[in-house]
Formats: sequence, structure tokens, C-alpha cells
Amino acid sequence: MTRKKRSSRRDNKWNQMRDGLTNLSTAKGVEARETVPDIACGKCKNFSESPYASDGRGSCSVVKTGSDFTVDPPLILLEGDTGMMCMFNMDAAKCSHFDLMDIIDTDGNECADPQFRRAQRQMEKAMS
Amino acid sequence: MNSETLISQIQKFSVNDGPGFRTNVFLKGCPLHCAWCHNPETQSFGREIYWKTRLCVQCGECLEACPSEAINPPIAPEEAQKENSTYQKIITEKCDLCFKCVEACQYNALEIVGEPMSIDQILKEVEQDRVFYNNSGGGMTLSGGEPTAHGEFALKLLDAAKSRKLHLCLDTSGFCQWDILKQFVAKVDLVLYDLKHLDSKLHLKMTGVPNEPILDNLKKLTGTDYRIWLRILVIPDFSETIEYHRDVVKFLLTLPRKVDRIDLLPYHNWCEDKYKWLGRKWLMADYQAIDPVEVEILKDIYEMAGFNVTVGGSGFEN
Amino acid sequence: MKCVACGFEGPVDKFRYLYNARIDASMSMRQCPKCNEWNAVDELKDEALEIVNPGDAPWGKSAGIEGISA
Amino acid sequence: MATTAKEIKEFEEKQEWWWVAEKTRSSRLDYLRKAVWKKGALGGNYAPGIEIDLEFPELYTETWQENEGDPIMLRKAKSIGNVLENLPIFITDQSQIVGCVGSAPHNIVSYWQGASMINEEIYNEQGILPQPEEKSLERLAALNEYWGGNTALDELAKVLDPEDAVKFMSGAIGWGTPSSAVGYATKDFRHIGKGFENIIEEIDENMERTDKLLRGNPSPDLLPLYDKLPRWEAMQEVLDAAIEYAARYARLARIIAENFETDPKRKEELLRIAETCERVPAQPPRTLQESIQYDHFVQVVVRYETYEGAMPHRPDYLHGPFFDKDVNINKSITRDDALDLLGEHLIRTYEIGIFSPRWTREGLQGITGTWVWTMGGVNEDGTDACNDCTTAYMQVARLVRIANPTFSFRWHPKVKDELMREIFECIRHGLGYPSLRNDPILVENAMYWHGHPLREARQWVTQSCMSPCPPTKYGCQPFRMASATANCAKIVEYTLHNGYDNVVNMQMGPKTGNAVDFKTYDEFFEAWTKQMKWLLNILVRTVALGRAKDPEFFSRPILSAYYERAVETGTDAVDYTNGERGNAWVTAFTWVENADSLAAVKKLIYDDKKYTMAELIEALKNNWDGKEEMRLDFVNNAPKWGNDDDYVDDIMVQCLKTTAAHGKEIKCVCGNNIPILPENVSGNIHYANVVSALPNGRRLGDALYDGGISPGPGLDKKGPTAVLKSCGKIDHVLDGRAFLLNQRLSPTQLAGEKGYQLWKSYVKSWDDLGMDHVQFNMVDDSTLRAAQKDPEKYQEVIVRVAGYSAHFVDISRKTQDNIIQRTVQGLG
Repeated sequence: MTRKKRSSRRDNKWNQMRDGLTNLSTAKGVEARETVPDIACGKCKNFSESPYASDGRGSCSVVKTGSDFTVDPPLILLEGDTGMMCMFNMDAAKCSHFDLMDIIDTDGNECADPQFRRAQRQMEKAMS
Repeated sequence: MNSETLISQIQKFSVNDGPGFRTNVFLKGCPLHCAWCHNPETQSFGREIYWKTRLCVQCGECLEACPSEAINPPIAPEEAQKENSTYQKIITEKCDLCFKCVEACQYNALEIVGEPMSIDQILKEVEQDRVFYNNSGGGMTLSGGEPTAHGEFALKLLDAAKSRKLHLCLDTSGFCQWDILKQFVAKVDLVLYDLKHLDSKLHLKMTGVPNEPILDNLKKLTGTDYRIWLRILVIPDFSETIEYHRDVVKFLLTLPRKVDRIDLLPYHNWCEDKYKWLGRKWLMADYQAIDPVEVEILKDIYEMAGFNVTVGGSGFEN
Repeated sequence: MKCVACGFEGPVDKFRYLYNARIDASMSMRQCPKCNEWNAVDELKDEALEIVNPGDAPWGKSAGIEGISA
Repeated sequence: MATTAKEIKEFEEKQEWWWVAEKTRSSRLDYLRKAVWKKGALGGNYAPGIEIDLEFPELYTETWQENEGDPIMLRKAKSIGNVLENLPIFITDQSQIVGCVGSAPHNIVSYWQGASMINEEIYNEQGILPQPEEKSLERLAALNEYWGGNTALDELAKVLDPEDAVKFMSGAIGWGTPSSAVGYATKDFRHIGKGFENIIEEIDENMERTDKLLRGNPSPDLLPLYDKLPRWEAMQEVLDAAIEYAARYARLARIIAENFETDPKRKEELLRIAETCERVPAQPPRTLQESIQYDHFVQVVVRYETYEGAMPHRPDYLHGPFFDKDVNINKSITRDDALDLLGEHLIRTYEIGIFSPRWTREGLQGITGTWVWTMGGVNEDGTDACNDCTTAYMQVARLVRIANPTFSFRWHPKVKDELMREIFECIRHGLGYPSLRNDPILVENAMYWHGHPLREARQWVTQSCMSPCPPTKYGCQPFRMASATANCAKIVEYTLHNGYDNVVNMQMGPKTGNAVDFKTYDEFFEAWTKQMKWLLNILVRTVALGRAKDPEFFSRPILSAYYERAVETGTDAVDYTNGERGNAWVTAFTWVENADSLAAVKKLIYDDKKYTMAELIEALKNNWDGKEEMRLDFVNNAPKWGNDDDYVDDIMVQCLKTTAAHGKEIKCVCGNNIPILPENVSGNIHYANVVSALPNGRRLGDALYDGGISPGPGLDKKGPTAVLKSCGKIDHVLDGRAFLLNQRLSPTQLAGEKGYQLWKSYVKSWDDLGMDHVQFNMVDDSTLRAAQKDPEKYQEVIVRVAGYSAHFVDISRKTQDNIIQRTVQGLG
């Protein structure tokens, strides 16, 4: 009989989000970093770039923490008071809430507008 | 007496109207109507409305709000803003100053000029800047309009200000009866006295009044010990020639004593907008502002005659 | 509201709000979602008045405030 | 073609001071000034040609990997040592001061040990990768993968409370990174000035003494000593490496002089550079050139350890005696020679370039860091500390027109009129600096809030833009983020939305109740107070833990060698247990919106009852769309800060006093209290898209107010005296510290002698009102607009942005527009 694992006091949404924050930038190699899928979170109206970091992370204003696009079928949660953390080049093909932006601003000179700004070099390439 | 009078503006941090940092109290109403007047809104003794042309988008809200049909229908804003436009928003003759249009305007394009204020209200505002007066020898300058035309109210204001130990300047055209002027100058620390022209006919033409009372009062005033800064206007085609200013020097030397300082005030046209806002014609439209550097030569004339002179009248010279 | 540059029509909030010319005036700048041009907008009338032209300097792709509000 | 005096006079009359500077400075300064690269970002992007230095992190990482078994400080010291001993160096033509952060003049550097997200940002950044790009991407990917998940910030995120970590890193409520990987430290110059070899000897003695103890009677007291030894070793390692770094320059200078240089005059200069670098930093300086070179090495070397985003410093105090000796007593150099050295000191400092993450670039547009040099002030005994070198710095600043460093002048009533005139000239020439700091008030403030003894408080320097800190043994603060930077407009925003953030879609603040249910303004303010306390608490908690863990996660061998208390105790400089007194503050960005918003709510909702709270909240949620009339009402018909109107000024004071009271309840790692410090740098632009619509009438997207206590742009309708009067209602000792006030003055009014007299009276009144700071922009709208239209012609126009100056063409259009919007105070 295996020992029953107690659920951690800290096993909550904040923990998940914190993990999201620290694990997002673990892309391996040049190829994974350079790829921007056709349907990518960064091209979606609901993606908001983090005002804190321009490493490509952001959060979703619709899909909430705990969602997972990598499982089949994708797990999409719409309840909760924290948005899912995502990267600009995360594949959103399986997201039923993807909504293509009208304006994507890739101009790095002007100031941060999380709703429109995609300041990554890769996004600039992908949009041109 | 709880009376009020119309104030067109209380201007803080004024640095060219007497020594130091000053607060100018502009009383509304003046017997003169100088063609070049920089503060045309202080001429009338009644309230008026500014129509700020560039803020007006011609939305027509004022027209709808007006009960007296005193508003012209909107035209394209670009048209109204053109330099030579004759379009006016308010038909002054029909306006009964109910100010409903001002309330209706969302663009701050209409503004009431002339706020009734009591002596306490005025001095409360003036006293806010006391710390600046202390460090610069500044204080309150009673200006206008013409303060002496505001009789008892203005005198009471000066008394009240004096009792609060404010340094006081009187900015006057000198156009009033000596008996009145005498009472005013007795209450202030310094008189800023305008000299517009020596020729009475020209004076009448350009200001609406003859100059005899002014020159006469100046003579009487220089017969006393009161400190006087004479403000001599340099107006194009009117009082800008060397010859004219030599005449002024001659005249000044006939006075019982020399004035304490002369400020040469070169003509400028920054006030042009205000005429348009009031629906009036700016008569000096053809004249460019005079560069203060050009006035230096006139300054020399006065200096050679032993006068203490500035160009522009800064409160921080000497 | 109608974009002065391309004629795109839509409710004001479809136009990306950029920033104001002055806080105490009703004039602001909004970007057309279709042609991306910057419109000077009278927020009281929901009306685009003119295009404010971007500079071509590398540091300023946005528009100036000069001339669109007194 | 020589420029005639007449031409120069014409430029002066047109107030085109940048041409005056170019025509009147020495040919050396002209060359050096034009040869230096712009390292600050232009708005958000780096200037064309600027490249990230990859040699530095590779050298660093190589040694780091080889020394896995070492304690962190030693491991780090060896890594820095490898960099200082092997990174390419160069000497710029005509230059007399050497040392650069980075291996080439156009390089900017970064610290891969700091934060993975910054490393990834570099990878993603446009335009700064050395060509060929593919190769750089591979090198960057390799670096990033090695450090990914293992940086100081990664380590910290693992120990922070997860909720605090997420909220802090949302970017909505605070600015900054709680690690000394991105910070700034006061330097203990009296200790540093001993000469590095003497510090090494001191450490030797400490180690010998410790060795003896460790071989003696066992006791629990011995146990901490074992950890001290490798730290001391680390300090010696970096000091040695720094001496070697200087020696490399000496060798290079000699090689050029002896083998390549044909101009005898330049040859002599190169040999003097060699002699200088053989002397300093190993030994204390003897001449002005050695003193400045020493100072520059100190500043450069520490930037191989970490991003030092500020330069707390008192160069006139430090170099004054050498200046006086060389120029006035021995006359070994002329005053012009000395100006060349001081001018180059400014230029070499400007050359330092460090990669900043985007939020920093947007908040510090046009510059690398806030290198505000503190000038003037008093000596420990209260006598006037201004000297001839102070004057010379003011003069040379007008000649080189550098936007970074800038000066902060410690004004006091004994400052001589001649010096005040020099300062005024700098301001009149549109440099935007020096800013004026009121010395007696800030000395008192440093004593009140942090208990610095009088003689120490009198030595204060601005730690970054604004906050005083004594650079003394126990006064030095090693870690700026021991405190925090708060986006304070969120306080009133969360009060209105029950703690919910509509921009980052997260429940951020505490649920203080639906604002619709607040019956009175007092109830509303009570909720505001709770939000304020929550904001300060979460930020201070986070950075306090970052501070406490920093010696373990990041470590500062160089800074430790620079601190007498760290050398003495064998501790990391950042260690909060080594006697530091504590000088923490919370920088309050976007502060004034609170006063104007609360006043508007009080007036239009509670007093006049013109609108309901529900209507207001609805309008704000829709970013005022379709409610323009109502918005204008909130702008124009509610009292605004800066007009000497008690209605709103009382609210401002109430906010400050309430916050100061909380500041007396919360404590920094050293157990000291924490005042707030209202200022913005250009965070008011960065936060424009992060702060929601507010009752003061702003929309999401609009720039926030620019200063710490400056009125809203264009909302100060009553002129400059009213602005000062409003600000004077704040108690600048008890209510917080270092309140930033921007003033734009009209260049026309301040021309000539009368302009000076006028300004002087203004400054006296500023003092009488008990204010601690004011800084001036003296460039008129028409010049700024012309510069927007025709930037090429106006490259050298400098403006005051906030606690720093920048070249106008280097800041984003939005910031440019914001500066133009600030009311020009016509002074009559």
C-alpha cells in the first residue's frame, strides 16, 4: 500500500502561477525559441504581455490558471480570479477562445501597452 | 461695507509690475480705451464673455442654450479660426449676460470675465504668496482697468491690505481728479504711473481721453515725496521716435523732481487673441511687436539725462 | 466613428485608445484597427477630426500633440 | 574654421546652448564627447549599432562552471577575476581616463546570474545581437540554458510566498527586482580610498587573526568564522583582479606610447596614463588625474559584478582637495587641463552601458541608470563643503552637456553667491540639472527616519535620484531593493474596484468592500488606507526576503571589499546583520493621482452628489468611453493639487500622514522604519498602460503625472507660487522623504542678471516653505516642438525627465509629449 499523499497547504492557484512564472523560460535551443506558430497566444486579443518582463510571457484574460493546452482534449478553465500564464509563442491551436488581434504592435520604441505590444524580435518577424 | 467689485483676474507671481514677486489685482473698468491696451477685458465695468476661438468646435450647444438669440449659428471651426475671419460667436448687443451659454459649453470655449469679489476674498488670495513677497520685496499691485475709477472700494482695499502689512503698488493712468489720486497715492508704497503721450490730441485719438489731467497730476505728484516709477510706452507710429523721447526727457526735467525710475515698455501684440475672444477688433493688427533690443537706444537718452531706466520694468532690476 | 484615413467605420471603442492631448480637453488619439493610422478624436462627439502623422525618426512612431488642442 | 566670438554670441542670444558648448569647449573634449556612444535606450529600443557583450558572460560562465564546489562569493570572485584579467580592453584616442564596462566602446553588458527572464529578454531583443545573428543566437541560447532556473531571481521565486511572488511579478503594483542583480549601492568612499593593496593587507590581518582563533579553544563562537575565510579570500581575489585590470591598461598605454604613437604630446599623455594605472587603484591617489582614474576604476569594476543602476557619489568632495592642490597650489596643471579631466570624467561615465529590461528602459528613458552625483553640501562639522572643484564641475557640465551623470546640489544657506550663479547657468543652459536639494531638511530627515547621527547625516549622498544616504561605515545601504517601488495610483484604483485589477485580470489588493456601499468619504478613505497598507506590505515583504537571501543567491565580493564593515566582519556587504543602520524607503511612483482622485470623489460624489459612485465606477470600467462630459467635469470641476487650494491639499497631506504613520509601523531588514519617497523617473509613462482610468479624469493609456509631488500637467492653473505653496503644506521631514517637484520655467524670463535675481528669490521662498527638492526644465515649447519635427538638428537638447535628465531625442514620443504638456511657468 502506498502512503497517501497529503495535499500541500500551498498546493493552490498561486503556487501554480508561481511555477508558471519561473518555468516559462525554459525553452531549449534556438529552434524552440524561434518558432512562432500560426495560431499563437501572442497573436490573440486575450493575451496581455507582462508589464514586468519582455521575455515573451503574458497572461490570458479569458482562460484561467490551471488550464492546459498540451493534454488531449485540452483542459480549459474559465472560472477563477487569476488568468493563465502563457508565452507569446505558445501554440493556441487547441484553444477554443483564440481571437486574432486586429492590431499587433511590434514597435519596440514606444511604451508598453500589454494589450497590444508584442515586442519580441520573433514576433516582429512573424508579423512581417 | 460688504460690497464687491468685479475683478478680471488676480495674477500671482507677476514680476514686471513693481519690485519683486507681486500679485496683480486687476479691477475691471477703465475710463481710457487705449488702442494698444493689453488687457481689453479690463476696460468695461461690466461682466463679459470670452469666446476662445481655438477651443470652440462649433458644436452649437451654446446656441441651443441661449434664450436671447444672441449666438450666431456654427460655421466650420477652421473658418472661424482663420486669421481674417469676421465670424463672432456672441452677438453682444443681444446678450443679456445670463451665461447659460457658458454653462452649456463642454469645451471651455466660453468663459465669464469679471468675478465679483469682496475685499476679504481678494486679500485672502493675495496673502497666499506672502512668503514670496518677503524674499523679493514684493507685494500687491492694484491695477486695472483704472483703480482710481473704483473709488471707495479700491481705497478700502488698499487700507485693508496696508493693515495686513503688504507692500503696495498703485498702477494708474493718472487720469482722474487730483483729489482722488492724492488719496490713493497716500496709501501705497510706490506709484506706477503711465505716460502715454505728450500730445493731447494724439492722446485723445488713441486713448479716448485728453492728457492734460494726466500731465497735471504727474506734476503735482512729483511735487510730493511719493515714490514714482514712470512707465513710458513705446508704441509704433505713436511714441517710438528718438525725437519724441527727447521731448519726453525735456518735459520730465520741467517737473519739480525727477521720477524715481523709468520703465520703457515696448509694444507687443500678445493680447491679440483677447480682442478676438471679446468680439472686438484689434486695431494694431498691422504692427509687429517691438524687440526690446531696439529700445536700448531710447534707454540711453533717458540715462544720459540722469534717469534710472529699465526696459520691460522688471521687479528684479536695481 | 469613421477613420479619416481609410474610412473604416465602427464604434469608438473599436479604435485603440492611445493617449490624450491634454487631460482637460476632449481631444485624444486613437488608432484605426484597419489601417493603423492615428486619428485625432473629439471624444465629446465621437468624431475623428484628422490624421496625426507619425514622425519617421526611430524614437517616435507615434504622433505629436501639437496643433490638435489649444 | 574658427568660430568668432560674434557667432557664439548669436547662439547665446538664440539660447542654442548646445552650439555654444560645441564652439567653446576644448578640441579634446569635443572629440571625446562626439566619440562616445549613446547607451541609453531611445524610448524602448537601443540605438543602432549598440551590441550586447557576449564575451563578458562567456568568460564569467566558464569560470563559474569550473568552480562549482566553491562557496558562492569565492566562486563569483574567481569568475569576475577571469573577466577582469581577460576581457579585451581599449584606449580611446585623446582620452586620459581609461576603463570601460564591456569589451568594446559600443557594447552594453548584462549579468546572466541575475534573472532568467532578463536573459530571455536579451535573446528576444531587437537589434542588439552581434552579427552574424545566427551565431549570437546560439551563444545566447547556450548561456540561457545554463543559467535558466538557476539565477538569483529563480532561487528567490522558489522561497517567496507564492501569492506575493505572483503579485509582485505581475508588473502591476511595483517596479524593480528584489535582488542586488538589479539595484544600486552606496559606496563607502572613505574606506575605498585607502587603496586596494591596503585593503588586501587589512584582510590578511583579519584572516591571520581568525586562523589563530580557529586553532584555539573550541567554542560555538568559532563556527561562523569558517565561512568568513572564503569570503575574505573572495574579496582579495577581486581586489587583486582590479589591480591587474588597471595594470593591463598601463601595459597597453605603454605599448602604444613606445611602439606606435608618433605625436610626442600624446606619447607623454599615454605614459602618464600608464603611470596612473600603475598607481591606482592599488595605492591611494596623489593627483587629480589619479583621483579621477581611481574613482572611475571603482565605478567600472563594480559593474562587472552587477547592474549598478545608480551612482551615489560626491565627486567634488572627493576630488576637491586634489583639484585645489594641482590647479591652485602647485599649479602643476592649468585650470583648462583640469576641466578636460573633469569633462572626460563625465563622458567616461556616460559611456557605461548596461542592458536593462524593457520596463526599466521605459522607466529610465534615454539613460543607463540614474547616475546622480551629489555636489555641494556641508562637511561633517556643518561648514560649507563647496569648493573650487564644485564650480569646475558646473562649468564643464555646460561644455560637455552629458545627460548622465547629472548633478544634485545640496543647497544650504551658506552657499556662496558665485557658486549659485554657476548653478543657475547650468539650469539656464537647459541641462535640467543640478536639481536643488535642501540640505538642512534632508539632514534632519535622515536623522528622523533612520537615526543617522548628525555628523554622518551631514555626509549624505543621493543613493539614486533622490534619497539621501550617508556613505559611511554603518550608513551605506548595499541594496536599493531593501525597500521597494510602489505603483501608488493602484491604491485608489483598488479602493474603487474592491481590490480587483482590471488590467492584469487578477484579485490583487484586499477586498475592502464595494465602493458603492461607502456612505461617506471617510469610509472611502478608510478603504484607501487598507489598500495603501497592503501595497506597502507586500512590496516590502518581498524585497526584504530578497535582501536577506541575496548573499546566498547572488553575493557581492566587490561591494564587500568596498565596505569597511564587510571587510572587518568577513561578511557579504548585503548581509543585514553586519551593523548596517538601515536606510530603506519605498519609492512612491504615480502618487499624486491619489490626491486628485480622492478630491474628485469627495467633491462630486460625496459633497455635491452630482454623480453616484455606481455611475463613476461604470464610467471608469469603460475607460470613460461615451462619458466625456462627465470626465471633463471630474477634471475641471474638482480641485486639483498644485493650486494652493486647501480642499485638495488637505487630502494630499492626509494621504501622506496616513502613509507615514504606516511607515513607522513597518520595518526594513535592519529594523528601521520606512518613509515613502514620491517620485516617478519616467515610470509615469511606463505605467500609462497599466493603471486603469481614474477619477482625476485620466484614461488607461494616458501618461500619469510626472513628478513625486508635481501637479498634473496643465492642471496647475495658478502659477508657480501656488505650486510651491501647495507643496509647502507637506512636512518634508515627518511626512516622507525627498519629494520630487518638476518645474518648467520660461527661458525668456530668466535671461540676464534680473533672471538670476528672480530665480534666487524663488529659491529662497522654496527654502522658506521647507521643501527638499526642486528641479527645472528651462527649454521652451517651440524648441521642443522643433526638436520633435526635426530631431537631427536638435540632438543635443537636454530635458529634465524626472530625477534625471535625458537628451530630448532619446525619449519616446509619449514622454516627449508629456514634457511639453507640463505647464511652462511664465514667471509673470
